[in-house]
Amino acid sequence: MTIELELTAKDFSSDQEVRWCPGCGDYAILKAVQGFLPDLGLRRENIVFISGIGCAARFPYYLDTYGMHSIHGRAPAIATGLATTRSDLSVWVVTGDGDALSIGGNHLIHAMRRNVNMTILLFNNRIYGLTKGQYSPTSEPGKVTKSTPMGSVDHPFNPVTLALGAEATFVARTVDSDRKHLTSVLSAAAAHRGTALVEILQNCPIFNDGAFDAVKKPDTKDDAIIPLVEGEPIRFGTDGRRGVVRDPEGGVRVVDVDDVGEDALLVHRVGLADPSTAFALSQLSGAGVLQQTPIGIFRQVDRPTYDDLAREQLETAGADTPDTKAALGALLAGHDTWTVA
Amino acid sequence: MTIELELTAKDFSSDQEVRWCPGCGDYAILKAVQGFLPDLGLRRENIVFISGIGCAARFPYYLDTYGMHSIHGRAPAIATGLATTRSDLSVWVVTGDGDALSIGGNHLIHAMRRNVNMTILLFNNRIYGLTKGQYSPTSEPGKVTKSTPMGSVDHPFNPVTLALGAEATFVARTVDSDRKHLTSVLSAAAAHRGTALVEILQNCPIFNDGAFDAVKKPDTKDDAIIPLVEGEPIRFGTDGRRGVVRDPEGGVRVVDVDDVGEDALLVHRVGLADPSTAFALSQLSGAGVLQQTPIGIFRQVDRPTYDDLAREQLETAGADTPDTKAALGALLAGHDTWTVA
Amino acid sequence: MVGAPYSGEVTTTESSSGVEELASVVIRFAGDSGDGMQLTGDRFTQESAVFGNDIATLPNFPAEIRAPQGTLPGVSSFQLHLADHDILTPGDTPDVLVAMNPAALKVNLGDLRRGGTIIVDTHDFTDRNLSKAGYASNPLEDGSLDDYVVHAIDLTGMTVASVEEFDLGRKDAARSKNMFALGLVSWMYGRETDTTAAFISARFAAAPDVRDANIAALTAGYNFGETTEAFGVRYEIGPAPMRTGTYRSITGNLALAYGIVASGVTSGLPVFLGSYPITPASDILHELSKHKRFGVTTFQAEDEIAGIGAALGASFGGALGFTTTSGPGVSLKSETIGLAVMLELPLVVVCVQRGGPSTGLPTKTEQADLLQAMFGRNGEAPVPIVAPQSPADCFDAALEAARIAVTYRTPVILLSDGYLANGSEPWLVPDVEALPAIEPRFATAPQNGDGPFQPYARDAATLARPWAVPGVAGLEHRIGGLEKADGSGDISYDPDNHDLMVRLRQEKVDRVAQDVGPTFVDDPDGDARVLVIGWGSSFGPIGAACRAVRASGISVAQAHLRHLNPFPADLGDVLQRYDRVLVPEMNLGQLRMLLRAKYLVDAVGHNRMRGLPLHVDELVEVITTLEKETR
Amino acid sequence: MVGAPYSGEVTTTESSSGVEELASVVIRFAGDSGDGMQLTGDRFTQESAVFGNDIATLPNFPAEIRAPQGTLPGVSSFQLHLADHDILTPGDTPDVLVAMNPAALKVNLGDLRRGGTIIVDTHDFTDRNLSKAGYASNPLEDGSLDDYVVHAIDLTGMTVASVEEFDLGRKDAARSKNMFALGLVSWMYGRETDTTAAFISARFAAAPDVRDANIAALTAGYNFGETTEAFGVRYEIGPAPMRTGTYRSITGNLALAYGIVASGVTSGLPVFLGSYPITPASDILHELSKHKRFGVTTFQAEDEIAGIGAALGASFGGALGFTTTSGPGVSLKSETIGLAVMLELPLVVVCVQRGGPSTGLPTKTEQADLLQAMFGRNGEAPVPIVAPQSPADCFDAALEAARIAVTYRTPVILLSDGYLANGSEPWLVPDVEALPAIEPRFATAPQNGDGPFQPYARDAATLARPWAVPGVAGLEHRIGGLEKADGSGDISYDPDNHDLMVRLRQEKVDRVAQDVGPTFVDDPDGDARVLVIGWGSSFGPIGAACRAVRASGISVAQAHLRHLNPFPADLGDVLQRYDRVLVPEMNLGQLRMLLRAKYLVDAVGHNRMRGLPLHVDELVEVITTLEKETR
Ligand SMILES: Cc1ncc(C[n+]2csc(CCOP(=O)(O)OP(=O)(O)O)c2C)c(N)n1
Ligand SMILES: Cc1ncc(C[n+]2csc(CCOP(=O)(O)OP(=O)(O)O)c2C)c(N)n1
Ligand code: SF4
Ligand code: SF4
Ligand SMILES: [Mg+2]
Ligand SMILES: [Mg+2]
Repeated sequence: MTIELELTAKDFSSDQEVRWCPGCGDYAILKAVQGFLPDLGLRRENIVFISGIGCAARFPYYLDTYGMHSIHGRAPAIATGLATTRSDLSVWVVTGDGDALSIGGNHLIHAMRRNVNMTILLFNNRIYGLTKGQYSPTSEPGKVTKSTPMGSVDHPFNPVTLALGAEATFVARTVDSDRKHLTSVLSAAAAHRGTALVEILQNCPIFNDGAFDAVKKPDTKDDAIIPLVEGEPIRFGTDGRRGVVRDPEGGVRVVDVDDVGEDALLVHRVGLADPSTAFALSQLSGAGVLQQTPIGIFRQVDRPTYDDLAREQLETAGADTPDTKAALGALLAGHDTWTVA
Repeated sequence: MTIELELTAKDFSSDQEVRWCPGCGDYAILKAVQGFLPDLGLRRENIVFISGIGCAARFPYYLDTYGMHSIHGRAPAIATGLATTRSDLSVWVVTGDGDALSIGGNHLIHAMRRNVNMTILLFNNRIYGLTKGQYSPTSEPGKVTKSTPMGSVDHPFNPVTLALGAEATFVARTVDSDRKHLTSVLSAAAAHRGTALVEILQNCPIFNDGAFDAVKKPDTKDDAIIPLVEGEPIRFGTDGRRGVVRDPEGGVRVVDVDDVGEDALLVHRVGLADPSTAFALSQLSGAGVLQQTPIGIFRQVDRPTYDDLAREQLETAGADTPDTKAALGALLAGHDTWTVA
Repeated sequence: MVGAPYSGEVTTTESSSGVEELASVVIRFAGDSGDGMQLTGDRFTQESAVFGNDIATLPNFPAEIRAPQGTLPGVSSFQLHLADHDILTPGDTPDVLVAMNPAALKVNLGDLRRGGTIIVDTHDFTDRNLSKAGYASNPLEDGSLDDYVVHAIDLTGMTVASVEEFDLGRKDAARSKNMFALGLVSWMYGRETDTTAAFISARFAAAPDVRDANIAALTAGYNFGETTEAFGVRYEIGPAPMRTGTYRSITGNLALAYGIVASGVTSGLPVFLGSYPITPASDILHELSKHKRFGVTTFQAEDEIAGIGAALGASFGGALGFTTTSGPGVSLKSETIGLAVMLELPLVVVCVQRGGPSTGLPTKTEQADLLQAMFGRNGEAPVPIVAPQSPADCFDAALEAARIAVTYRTPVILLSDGYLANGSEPWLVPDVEALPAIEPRFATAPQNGDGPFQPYARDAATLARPWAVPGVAGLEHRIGGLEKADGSGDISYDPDNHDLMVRLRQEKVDRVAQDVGPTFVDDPDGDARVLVIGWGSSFGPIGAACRAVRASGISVAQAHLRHLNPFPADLGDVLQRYDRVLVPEMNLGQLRMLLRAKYLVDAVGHNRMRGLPLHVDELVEVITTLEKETR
Repeated sequence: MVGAPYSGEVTTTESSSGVEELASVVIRFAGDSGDGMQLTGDRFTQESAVFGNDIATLPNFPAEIRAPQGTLPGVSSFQLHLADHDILTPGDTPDVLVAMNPAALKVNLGDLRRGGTIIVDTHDFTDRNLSKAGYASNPLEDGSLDDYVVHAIDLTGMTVASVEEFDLGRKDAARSKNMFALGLVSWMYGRETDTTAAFISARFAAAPDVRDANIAALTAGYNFGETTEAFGVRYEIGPAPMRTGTYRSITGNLALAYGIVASGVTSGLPVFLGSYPITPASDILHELSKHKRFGVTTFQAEDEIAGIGAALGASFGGALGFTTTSGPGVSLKSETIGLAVMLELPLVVVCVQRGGPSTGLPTKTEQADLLQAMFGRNGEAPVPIVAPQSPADCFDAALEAARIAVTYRTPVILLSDGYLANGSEPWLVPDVEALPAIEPRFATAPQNGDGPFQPYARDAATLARPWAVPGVAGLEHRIGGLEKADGSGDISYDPDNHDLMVRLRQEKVDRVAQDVGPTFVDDPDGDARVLVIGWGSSFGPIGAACRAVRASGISVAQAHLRHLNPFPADLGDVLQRYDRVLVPEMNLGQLRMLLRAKYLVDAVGHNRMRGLPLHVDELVEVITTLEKETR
């Protein structure tokens, strides 16, 4: 699939004016996607973006590919039908934290367990943007919004934790503002066979500004971002002073590298069959205001995909034999006929 | 709450004839529930069972408490409204693997993350019983059913894994045929503040007979059931020859106790704040035909419940002050009035 | 229920040879849900069909999977009408009742014709079972059956005796009693048991003991009829005159599934079914999952919404998307149907109606989802609606729904019901080559050569928009649920554009009527003053009632609608021609309301919500009374 | 829009004192979405209301949160009609347009009355911004505004100058330009700015710089009008005669939220709102979440279905359950509404309608969910439907919906719409003591002393079943979505019971009409031959049109329905009294269809789906033409 099509980011920009608020993190994600789509070696006409409803869900309009801006929460279901019938397409889902985890939660977890070929970009701004600022299932507890003047009382989902609970085969997290990281994670996601879930931390300057400041601001960033790199010990902080080790009590925890020695650090491996370590790593980001979080690929394993298996059954059954009319005649007649002369 | 009400199982039996198939595991669960409800020290009228649709969902009809047989998949949502407005009630949800994990998946995971006070009994027979035998989201891959003549191609959910991904505060598994275990787990669940999810392995002799034979048959049972007991090293098998240890590669694994020594065994602790160990334990049951599985309480931690917090806000706001009419008058008038004389 | 409708008359001839000739008979097999009554009925249907009778059937089973044995709610039954002439219904009142236990007798006796025949298995008439069934005394002994011809036989005992040679426990041995009963009834009506024996051989090939026991029981039952003197007379129901051709017996759900398979073949499109199991629609999913070789993909979705969502996604990709469900499922799918209206993509939503509201009576029939199909979505969201009128007609209705969906790029709702789904009748197997073609006509290039592709430009005749499928270079476009500009399909908030688009979508659906021929009115005498008009499965009872009314010397006209939205263009004129219009429905008057609103005709209703087909006798009375009022 | 409807006449008096007296004026403030036009309009509304004018408003904002600055889709506007007499609509065509940038001028100019006044901020009329707005040349210079009275002023520049003393950057300084504009317009129409100054003080208490700058800009704008000679004349619109009492200005969503709070107080029940945010209904959720002290619990659910599910669960527990949504949400809630019909529990479903189908025009208004409300469920599942006719009327409609729900133990649908939701009018603040009481009348004991409790026994007058709430010993019972036996509520598959229950549920809803008074028909001349009948928010335009028609010497009658299901008992008679019946609706004719079906009256429609209130002028024409046809 490395045909040189000589497409550029411009070829992937539609003629529609982009209409997010000034400063919205969605712009950066759009730019990054337009930037790396040409590198996938796919023809525009073979790419389909399907979205639900929300600010994020406007995404498909801005890409000159095939696209559908569907209804709230249902994009993974729609994408499942498309991916199952069209193995030749690259199917993408764009969704927000409300779209994916509130109304669309069921379709999301089922797509992941089935492992249908699609790449899901979950724009997590921890707020409902389009409906003007209610808290979302990823908002921190106590969040004061229009619908929670005394603070919300819901414990939030951690999208990565939930995805691992649903036994997703590819789970990653990245940040809108880090184009390089975003591009590398999305490229890996696009290359994955099966459902790839990528949580993208996305700033909503209008209704939830600064939700991810800790992981974005130059002065806090290094201590807040825990980069997960395949085959590397998990280290972070200024001068890599901090690291992650397995906790004998279960899970993982953050230590000073000086205290334990570099060799004690957990070496990140995305391909472990058992998702337990990935799960433990996902627990490093607290449910409250985001102070610290791993980014990168948590899990990337092979498992047969739903649509491949479904198509295999069609083939095994002989769907490619051409005598369908004769076969149909035989089917309709069945075994117990009688004839009136 | 230990009032002696002198109720018996009979007091909890309604006048409706029980109508499951002969041999259905649901009978045993009903008996167990009728048997231990009197021990909870609750009045019948303060107990409400809410179910969705399915064979399991007929449960409320057979208990002489308040009950609602609602619609497919929605019981946790309905229970949320009831639990939030009525702190004096003991709210139970009865649901099947299809009801809870297919159509009702979204409500289930949201109830668990919010931690609403309700006890959810998930009767998992790994099949759709009421609609006469289609595979369910917990059926093993390759399952041949009416809707999958060539075998299903879905990877199943592990209900315990999914619940931990949704950050449930109480997660347990038990078996229809083991009345003692069932009773002890359900009693602990009933005592838990917050959402308690109990997966009950339940045999459907008509459409999925023997799905849990490995964990039920005298000759295989000991090697298949891994009992989780608070504070005890996790040991099982004939003469307790096998045990569970942490795997240095992540997760946990089964070993021969002789190989590692008893002290190396993982001591089970339900109250760990980090759910990672519970998650790792849940991964011991494979996605295929059930050969081996932990039963007991995986996780039991305290976290403020949604409904307690919601009621607290009402109180803080002064919902109990009696001058509502005057207050209403002031509210309706607001600040910017003018008077026409 | 085959060939030219509205013919035939009921005749009964007696002969002196111990063989009585009958024009028709209605038999009901009833027993515990575990007794295999559905299979027994099915097989007798098949034997009679092969013999050449016209047939119509009505299965009836409890909502419980297996209600406790011997209880009233556990009773399952299968009613079968066979005749030497064209018939339209499974019959209001059985002539013969086969009752396998006290509960079955209790539940079904009330429906039996006075003077009818009862064949009853005495084996279970113990005190315990009698009281379970709510009998204070044994009806076989207390004289309460004096009005009937009763054959009280220990069917179970004889079955066990007949299979003694096989290596079966007593319980398993007794299981074959339904075959014994079938053998006996087959003898009574001169039916061959060969096809059933062949069927049993195939079905139980893997369990030779069971196979042989069943065949032995079947034969023993037949021979018992032949040998004993208990039955003085056999009956003969001659073959019905039918159009020449090859026939089979078929249920509505099977015919519907075949119609879906056929629509894939005639359109050349892959078929994608996204479905969530629900009674009484699940069998369509089951059947379609067997036909992968025809390029039919079945997706058992996580819920109703995902089922239709996936089907719509498949349609976007150029497949023929279907979803199958019942009323509660349609409720859940409403929002997505609305999206499909906006996207203007082909999609067929099959609703096999059952008793409502809410969970209602899941295993019973009703016609109360017509208005939900018409209006159950936000905004002005019109969709074409078609309905089959008999089990076999489900095949044609499915093809018609698919044709409209593809031709007009629109979701279409097909309204079947529980009676059609499980009922069966003979079906003249169609010639595949003669099936109407469905033309996808995918877009292949922008309309104006190089100009930008206009996904919402419209065909002048149908107002259909192009179906432009991913994979075609140059047609890249984005569609969605927001209002779109006429032509370009871009998002548009322009007030006049919205007004125009709402009207265009309505007009497009209205134009479906241009493919629909004039309303067929059956008015053999040509002078009827009353028109009876219906839709869906009530075709049978209405037709039978009209025949009976005419047989009594009164003229009456009948029309039956395949297309509920839009109505045939001439329907208003048709209605105006009659003094009175009667609309019998298994609901509170849904079609009636639509007719009144559109044509301002003072149509009256005959409405029954009993979970059962309309009663012919009642209808005859209503029609007759109404007709008298016109004089 | 207050007091006795259907009075008043439009008069314009000129005076010679530099102050011109007007009977009414329609002003539209328009600018970029970031320019604060909604706030400006709100404040001017408040000032005028306090002054004593009658008012009606129409906010209009883009679907985007913040469309790019200076673009056409980014324009936000607020229209305000103020008068010295009772008015009914925000006006078809503004007399005055305040345009804060080129895009605002471009988008709104077409609606302005020829000869109208334009106040325009020249600051942004740069080449770049002009081309962004699609202007080839500067309209302030190219003569294209010659038909209007144009005041081209550098509002931004003057604002910046006026707040120089405060410590603000230029960009922040410029933000106050809307207050400058408000000050100027306040001067023009002789409005006091005190309440606005007080409002600003409270709102920006935490940011003294911003507070002071805004007040300074407001004052500067007022003084600019006073000082400059650019404005020759001020206008005076006297107070409107209104019923005595205390008034406030209120939007429909706020009034609806207050009605819900009040229903909790008058019934003595805790209120539970289960809701999922959706435009244009979200503000009801926001407002109710502030009123916990009244025992109002708000639950922001994970989806639409959970929202109504939780509300139903709360109702089962004895709370007053509400859910608020718009059309797409009602689609998703259909199945649960059906369950509520079967459970016969109180529940109010508020649907704030918006443009459809599908996602449609989310921020625009429409009335196209009536038939969904009537029929959008499987089976025969009738629910009462009520609709408010003006923003303030949303309060009464909410109370009426709650009353019906509790009295008849039934889900009720309340149909508001986007125009009512965001529009505002003066509201005579009601006396709380005088609000109608709602009586829960919970069941406290089994009906027959010791006998088993009968959860489906019925009240003789209302056919309501007992509301038996968990916690009461002796009333333990189980309910569900399966058909239930009359009285006992046990599951029942009995055919005749089902028929009965379907009819009982329908009859119960029909009986709601017994509490509804006769239809109020406004036919001041008493000799009208045309009746105009409507529902919901079109009350304003229809009423205004009828007045205008009468002013032209033609009689016309008007009726407006609060109850859409069931209809008032006398409605059929009312309709028969007129030669012609006209049903204007913002849909393709949904009420019209129901009226035609029920009463066989040849009602005609006037139908516009433009996402905007009906135009009065158009209506006047339609009515006049129709009236002429009757002669
Ligand atoms: C059935 C339905 N209910 C509610 C809505 C309203 N709605 C639109 S987007 C949205 C949430 C958006 O939040 P998110 O998915 O986080 O996207 P964001 O706008 O933050 O990118 C809601 C509640 C809808 N479109 N449809
Ligand atoms: C909206 C809707 N769709 C489909 C159904 C049909 N249905 C009833 S129960 C059920 C699944 C039952 O499976 P499970 O929850 O595992 O319960 P079990 O019968 O196995 O106890 C289905 C698909 C329904 N009742 N409602
Ligand atoms: S509201 Fe927030 S998420 Fe939506 S476009 Fe604006 S900044 Fe972006
Ligand atoms: S079908 Fe299975 S789960 Fe349902 S009642 Fe029968 S045995 Fe139990
Ligand atoms: Mg968001
Ligand atoms: Mg199950």
